[in-house]
Amino acid sequence: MLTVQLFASYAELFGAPILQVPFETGGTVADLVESIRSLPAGRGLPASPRIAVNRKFAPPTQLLSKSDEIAVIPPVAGG
Amino acid sequence: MLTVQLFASYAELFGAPILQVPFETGGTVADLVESIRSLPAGRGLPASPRIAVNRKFAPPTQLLSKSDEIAVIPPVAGG
Amino acid sequence: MKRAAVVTTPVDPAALIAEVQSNELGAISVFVGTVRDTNEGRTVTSLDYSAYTSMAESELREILDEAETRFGVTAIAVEHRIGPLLLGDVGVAIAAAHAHRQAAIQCTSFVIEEIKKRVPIWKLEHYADGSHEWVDPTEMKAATT
Amino acid sequence: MKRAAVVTTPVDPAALIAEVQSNELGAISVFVGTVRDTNEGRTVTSLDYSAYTSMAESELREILDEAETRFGVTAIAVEHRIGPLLLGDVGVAIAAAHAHRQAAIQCTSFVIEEIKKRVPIWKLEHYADGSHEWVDPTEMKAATT
Repeated sequence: MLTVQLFASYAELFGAPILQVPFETGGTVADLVESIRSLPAGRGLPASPRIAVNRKFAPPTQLLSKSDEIAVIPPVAGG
Repeated sequence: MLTVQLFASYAELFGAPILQVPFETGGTVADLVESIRSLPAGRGLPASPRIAVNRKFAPPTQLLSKSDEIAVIPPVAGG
Repeated sequence: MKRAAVVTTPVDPAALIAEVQSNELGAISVFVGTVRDTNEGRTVTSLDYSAYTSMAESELREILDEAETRFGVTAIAVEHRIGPLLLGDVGVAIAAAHAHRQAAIQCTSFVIEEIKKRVPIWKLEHYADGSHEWVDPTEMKAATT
Repeated sequence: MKRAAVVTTPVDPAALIAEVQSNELGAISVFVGTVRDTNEGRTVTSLDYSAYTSMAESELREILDEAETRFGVTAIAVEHRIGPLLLGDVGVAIAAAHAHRQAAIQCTSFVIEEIKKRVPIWKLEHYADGSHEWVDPTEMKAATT
């Protein structure tokens, strides 16, 4: 399993600030997004939400490992 | 005569903050500049110094009258 | 000095100006973002900023590094406040000092634009009608501030 | 509110920010010019600004009117100090508030550029070697601040 942080509207959508998502070795950011969108609340996400890995935005092709710090980033509205 | 205010480097050049310059009715800004530049210290001025009439920059063709507030404006350096 | 922080206490633009100022640098450009009373035609009464704080500070630092590369600005400070804010409160302040005024101004403009694009901070607006909403700038008809 | 003044007392950027700020306007852009310790390679120890004050204030007001026409900025304050200034002292400060950040930033940039072109204020620099000189930006090799 991967631990995924949620924030703001996405935390409200899933009713929790953290998700545990099934994960197979060799999986990518795109695979993770697919897993999250297959959850009951996942349809509320856009098709390609921004994913941060170890506090940096990650492309869909990036490989994930269990030790990564992973977050789904809603549209930002700072400033 | 016209009363002409001088500032900063131009006041230093002429050694005074005010000049009295000969003036004929119908004279323009360009005529005034010529009169000032014909004074002993006047050669230290650029060929076309900026002239303010009644607190606004004036073109060389502008007619002058004795009641005008006239000043020769050195290169500005505010800000 | 370059400093980026996400804070929970009031942001003081004057303190940021003092922080970047030095006798070598004659031009200081500052941007201050405050809480507005309307957004998209709705009356705002207060808001809550939240952040993925560790990443937000990391992104802010990266933006300042990019600003240094682009504009040569080495004296710059930015603070973004999170938590509950009232109308008129300062949400973000940026101060950049440089020998040349246009470098300072363009740097500040760059930093606020980048913050709006990629620093993970979110805004929950509370409206006069009792409702609230997470602001999604990608859905807005026009940029507001 | 639009306000332009030539003053003989210290300029406080924070006071200008407070003056233009309101709950309707979320973006405030500020420019602060301070006294640098070098100019064109010479060590500056202090300076004196002098002005044709009545015309300077009139030109400043005209610049603010033009800024309103160009950028729609109605909340703007500018102060230029004259008299003796020490290193680090604020010589000029501009604060402009607007609903949109780029309007505020471009307005501030416009105002400082126009001040440099046409507001009758002059700078007498005192150097470490005991000499002094009226600064003539039209003769300088490059813009400095």
